[in-house]
Amino acid sequence: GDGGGDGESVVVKIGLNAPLSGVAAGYGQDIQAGIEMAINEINDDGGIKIGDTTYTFELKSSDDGMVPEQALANANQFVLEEGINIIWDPTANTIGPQMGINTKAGEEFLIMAYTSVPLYAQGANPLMITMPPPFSIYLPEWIKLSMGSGWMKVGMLQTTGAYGELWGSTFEKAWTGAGGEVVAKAPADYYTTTDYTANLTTVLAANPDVLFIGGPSDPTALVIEQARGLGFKGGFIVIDQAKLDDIADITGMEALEGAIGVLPVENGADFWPAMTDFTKMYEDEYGERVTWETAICYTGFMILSKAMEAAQSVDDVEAIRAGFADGDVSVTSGDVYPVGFEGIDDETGALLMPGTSTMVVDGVFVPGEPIEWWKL
Amino acid sequence: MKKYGKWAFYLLLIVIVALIPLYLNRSKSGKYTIQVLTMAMIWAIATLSLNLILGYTGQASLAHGAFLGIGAYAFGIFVERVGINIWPALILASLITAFLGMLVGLPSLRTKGPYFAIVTLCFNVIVFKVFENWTWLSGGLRGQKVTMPSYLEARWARYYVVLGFLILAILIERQIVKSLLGSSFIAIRSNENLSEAVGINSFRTKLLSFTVSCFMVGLAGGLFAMEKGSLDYTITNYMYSFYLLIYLLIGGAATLAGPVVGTVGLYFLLDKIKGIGEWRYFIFGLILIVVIIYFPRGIVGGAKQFWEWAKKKYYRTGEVLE
Amino acid sequence: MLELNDVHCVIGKHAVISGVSLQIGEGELVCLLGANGAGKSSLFKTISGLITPTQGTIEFEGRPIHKKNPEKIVKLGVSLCPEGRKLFPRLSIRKNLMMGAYTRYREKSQTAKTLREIYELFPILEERADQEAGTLSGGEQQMLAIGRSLMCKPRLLLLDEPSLGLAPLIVKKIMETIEGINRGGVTVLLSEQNASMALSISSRGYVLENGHIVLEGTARELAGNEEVKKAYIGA
Amino acid sequence: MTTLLAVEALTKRFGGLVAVNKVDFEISSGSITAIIGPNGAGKTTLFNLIGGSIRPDEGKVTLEGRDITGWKPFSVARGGITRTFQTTALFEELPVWVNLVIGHRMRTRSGLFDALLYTPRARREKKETTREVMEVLGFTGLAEYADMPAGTLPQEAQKRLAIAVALIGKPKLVLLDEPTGGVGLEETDGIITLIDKIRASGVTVCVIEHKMRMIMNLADYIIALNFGIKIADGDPQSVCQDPSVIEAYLGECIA
Amino acid sequence: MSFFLNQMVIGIQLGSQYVLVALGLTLIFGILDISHFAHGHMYMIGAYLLYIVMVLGGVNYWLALVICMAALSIAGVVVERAVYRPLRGQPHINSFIAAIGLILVLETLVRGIQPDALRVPKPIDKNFSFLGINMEVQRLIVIVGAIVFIILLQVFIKRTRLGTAIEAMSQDREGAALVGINVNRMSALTFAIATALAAVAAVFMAPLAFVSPEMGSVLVLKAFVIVVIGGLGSMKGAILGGYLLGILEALAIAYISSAYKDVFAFGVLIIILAIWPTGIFGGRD
Ligand SMILES: Nc1ncnc2c1ncn2[C@@H]1O[C@H](COP(=O)(O)OP(=O)(O)OP(=O)(O)O)[C@@H](O)[C@H]1O
Ligand SMILES: Nc1ncnc2c1ncn2[C@@H]1O[C@H](COP(=O)(O)OP(=O)(O)OP(=O)(O)O)[C@@H](O)[C@H]1O
Ligand SMILES: [Mg+2]
Ligand SMILES: [Mg+2]
Repeated sequence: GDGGGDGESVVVKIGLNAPLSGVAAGYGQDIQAGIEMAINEINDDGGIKIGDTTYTFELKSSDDGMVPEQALANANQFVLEEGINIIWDPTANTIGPQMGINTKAGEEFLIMAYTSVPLYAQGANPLMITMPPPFSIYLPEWIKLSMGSGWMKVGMLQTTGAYGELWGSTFEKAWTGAGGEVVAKAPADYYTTTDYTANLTTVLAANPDVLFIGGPSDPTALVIEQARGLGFKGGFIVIDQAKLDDIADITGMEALEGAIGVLPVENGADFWPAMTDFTKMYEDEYGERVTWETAICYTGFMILSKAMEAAQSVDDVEAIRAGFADGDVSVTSGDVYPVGFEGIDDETGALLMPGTSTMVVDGVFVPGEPIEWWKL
Repeated sequence: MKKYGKWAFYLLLIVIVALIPLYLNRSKSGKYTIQVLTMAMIWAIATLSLNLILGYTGQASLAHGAFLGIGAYAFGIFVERVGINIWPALILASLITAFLGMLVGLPSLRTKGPYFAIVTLCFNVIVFKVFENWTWLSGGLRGQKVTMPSYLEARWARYYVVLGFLILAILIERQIVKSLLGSSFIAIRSNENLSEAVGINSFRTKLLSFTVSCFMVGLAGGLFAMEKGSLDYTITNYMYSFYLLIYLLIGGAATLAGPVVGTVGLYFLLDKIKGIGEWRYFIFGLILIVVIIYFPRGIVGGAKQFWEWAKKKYYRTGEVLE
Repeated sequence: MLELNDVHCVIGKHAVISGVSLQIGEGELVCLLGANGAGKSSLFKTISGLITPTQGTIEFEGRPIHKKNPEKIVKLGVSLCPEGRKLFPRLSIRKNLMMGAYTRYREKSQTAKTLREIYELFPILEERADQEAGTLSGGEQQMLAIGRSLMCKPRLLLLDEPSLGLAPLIVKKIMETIEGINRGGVTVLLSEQNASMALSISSRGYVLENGHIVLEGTARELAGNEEVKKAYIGA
Repeated sequence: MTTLLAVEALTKRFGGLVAVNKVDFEISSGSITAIIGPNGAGKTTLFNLIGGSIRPDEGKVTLEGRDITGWKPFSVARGGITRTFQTTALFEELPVWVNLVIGHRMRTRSGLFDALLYTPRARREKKETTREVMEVLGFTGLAEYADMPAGTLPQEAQKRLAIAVALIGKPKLVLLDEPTGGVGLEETDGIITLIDKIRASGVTVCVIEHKMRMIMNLADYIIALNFGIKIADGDPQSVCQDPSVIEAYLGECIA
Repeated sequence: MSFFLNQMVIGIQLGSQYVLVALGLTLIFGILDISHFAHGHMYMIGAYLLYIVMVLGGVNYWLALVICMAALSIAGVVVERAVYRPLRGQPHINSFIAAIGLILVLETLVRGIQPDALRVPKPIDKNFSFLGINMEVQRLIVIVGAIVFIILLQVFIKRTRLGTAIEAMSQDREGAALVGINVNRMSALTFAIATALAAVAAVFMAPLAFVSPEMGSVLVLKAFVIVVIGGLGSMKGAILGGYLLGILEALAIAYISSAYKDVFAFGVLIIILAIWPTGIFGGRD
């Protein structure tokens, strides 16, 4: 829309590099939905104003199928053909390679990384913003919840691949550090495995109290179901990629008893009032339940627009990156946007959004307190 | 005279291809096209390598995706972790790939036909799993960065490097298949038992072809790393073996132009129809089916046949006129 | 019984049969002579439906068959023992023979009887009944091919060089067998390199050259013809 | 005359079947030896054993005193024995002259580096190959077909090409398995003449045939097999009159 | 000991699924010589059919099995007719390219229509215990059902006239036509049987997992390996190979490493082929 100002009106293109085909297409679409909702809202309000110029936004999506080689090509195409310099990317394995090319002189772009893998841990990228909290923040609470239930022996059956392995090793260190014992390990490739029984029987043979599992939600649900089918009575520690509410849809709450993981998104309304409206808005528009991906990306985009305003630029990516740290931005909290936000870790580029754990007790998700990990 | 005409044609073609970046480099979107062309040429080198072992020697290797990845990683590791200059690194990477290819060939070339295809496919799956799990080797999620010297920073510079190697690869393949050694390769493709009966050591010949082929695909891998600047384990995926096979057969196996035409054509097509989202695979799939049904020898093979047919027709009318 | 009328065939770009007309009466034993590449095998293939003629008609017992598929023609009672044998190399001898009787699946006991007759004709086939056809020696395969084409109890039997690769004794036996089969009421069309042997058992013959019929006549006429003598009988 | 090839107690079993049973014979250089016998007597198997495509269970094959038992086919070929197959084997989709280039390959040494750098050796050998190909094309009367794919040749030309491919490698001994199978009368004469010429050019010939008239005129020496056992050998006349050969194979003596 | 036994049973159950898919593939790949890489995607279509018939149509599971077999055989015949028959007489590897094309088309189509993974309920949602083994009844159905269909197929191919005709046709088309076999009908029949077997596998396995567009892609890879390891065209080989791979995987997970189970399983298969270059049952070259 034309912002109604006196000056000219310019459309700013934003790139999305996500899996929009193949196994993870649904995931990519959730991300896309969040950005779209934010863009529509901003555009409907007349866009953002910098100086005399009004800026509206347009999303350009490109399917990378989670293939890094493809993601790199897409990023180059965005930058060179579309003149885009802000690229959203929601998968750790495709963000990594892009971190190698986004600072090239004349072709800079800002990566809006939606990943809980602290990729910046091995060297920060000056042009990257990371949205969801790093996964490691949940561990202390999860371990406490688990051991509080008397579960000291864990069997590990999380997804394979670099992401799963990173999760696994981080978890294992924390778990044994807290005095727990890892009795068996049989990770499986959640993207290709359709039957987890052989892995499960192997792990269950060691009599674990709790299983460390997780990958995409659907196969994770299958693991839980098959574990129950094999007579496993204990709990589950579910890594953050899997969404407990989606899993519950498939397995029912009974099978989920004792599951520990990330709080379902709708329960976020307990802490952030704006979530209630947002959830409804999403359901009206898309006809299904909202996900964390959508809520966080929506919030992330809103913050991005504020950062642009603070930087007084839509294309100077260094200034925009700096704009995130600007005082104007960090006032935003769960009152206005569905997810709480308290600024940015200026060194790593991580947005300070809290994460919240939950445990299923007596058939309900019992929420923990939002973890303000940057304060720990 | 006719021969000179042919060479003049090739020379003209090279000149045109060499001039392309001058035009494209003026705009940012042109730069992207340069990049797409460069990638297409890298894949073309890989397809040429498959052409040697499959097209000319008749052994369908489904491990070339793995070898491409091995070449790429070898190059990346030499440059980034060992700190070798890129040119010796490129040669070393190709040599290592060739050596590993030979090791793989030793057991697998004892098998023939579909058995060989499946053994090499199994090998590719194994390599993929190993790279996926050995994060110390593959670099895990962050992958393996590959820093290029500043004179290769510009896309057009890499374009010329790759173009040079592509021409070299075509020349090498041409030299081989037109030589007496090449006649041994072709003999095995045509009739392995008879080749043995006329004194050709088929195992050694196949092994040589496979090793040379792996050298070439290792080179393509090194160039891949050079162009991308960043690697990750998915480059060893067997899907790439399938893609190489597709490029080769759609272009035309056992021809020198086929691999290049097929690769550049299909790679470009896939890039251009990216905008339509997932349905591009639907279109791509249909194209594969239709092309293979109507051009069983690939595009270049089909064109050649048509050309020969047209020529004969011409001569025949010529005869009538006399 | 069989009538070809101005039949033309093209394989690829070559005209292999150009204007062949011939008649074979019920109960006849007719032989087809011709040099290599004259088109004998192509003619057999055309009759049995493996090649569709580009022009002309073929009638079997008054019914046009030139547009029919091979399997339909077999059902009508025309069986070809082809050049190159076309056996099923990884099936046993017995199964090869049983497949020969594919069209006669309703007549179990009859087929069993035919099988016994063929075993009597070629005892080696019974001895090796379970050996895979592909591992048989060249001559053994030829016997099997003839046996298989007999299994469907044809009324018209087409034999394309049945003596190919057979030892002299067996050739003699085969010729006698063919005569016997013919006497039993089966019409036979036979092509042979060994012209004198073929003419000695047949009643009539045709000579094929470059896809044309250049000579026809009774066996005795042909055997006496100077050109035939020179080209196909020798000495 | 000196002995070129000696076969001693050669035996091959397939399951319970003894396809070749303790066969002994010698082939003297410069001769034409014929192997005859009923179908399934083990003739082709014998060739396969000598040529190395199957390994014998027992026995020994020596070429000029050198033990070649169990060698791989390509080694046997390089050692000096080439062959043709009962069902004609050719490089079918390749032109006739390329078939011959391949046949000549074992007489050339140039490898990868010669190919890449086009070394003097590569050049020399290419020339040499071309010369040999032209010569053999002429020798076997195939010049008119030189550019045609081998598979499209007429039957009898294919048979001659198979012989040509075997000859161009300059063997000491060629094994011909039914070189005139399925070939007409006139053409058979052509092939007989060709075999004579081969012998005249100094190459020893061993041939499997069922055409007795041809054998009687051509062969210096005949070996008769039955059920894998050698039942007779000697000059054509004596073998032809041998009662066991007549009973098992000929029915009557043709000569 | 009971753990080992347990793992063996699971291996056999995994293998049952492999065998059913591999047997169909032996017919198409080993016998007809078509690199039908889309066989796994026919399996996927079979699972969707089950969803439609059973979940949407409310039909009884066992009746649904029959319907799915019938419907999928028709689909198989259509694929043969439309894609592979025009390729007859071309180099074998060309069918591989067509198959990849088919895979892309089928997968995109299914995902375009229904992007979400689906569930199918188990016909008998119970567990059973036996000799210290505790598992779902459905797994027993897979194991026993596979055996039944394996026997049926064996009897059909080896004992019936039509079965032998299929084998004959695959070995020499011209020869087959000359004895009166309708070769086109036989190819179609082969595809029908092979895809019906894929439907059986899909119907048995679907209640244990998700129905999703990509469910067949890994399976078909394994099926190809099995067919080749067993020896091309050898049914015995496909059966042995299928169970072998299933058990190898289950044992590799238990005793070696689950992350490397494919490395181990495929490694063993490479060794097998290095020892027997034409498969365990020495199929044809
Ligand atoms: N598939 C084919 N492609 C091209 N030409 C063919 C084909 N089949 C046969 N011909 C040609 O057709 C002509 C007739 O061949 P045909 O096999 O019918 O002859 P024939 O009389 O049976 O010879 P022979 O005695 O060698 O068996 C020959 O010139 C042959 O080259
Ligand atoms: N691979 C094999 N397996 C089993 N039996 C075999 C095999 N190869 C050959 N035989 C048998 O060995 C015997 C000898 O076969 P061979 O081919 O040597 O006969 P031949 O003398 O060449 O006969 P012909 O004149 O008919 O060609 C035959 O009975 C054949 O069936
Ligand atoms: Mg013929
Ligand atoms: Mg023989």
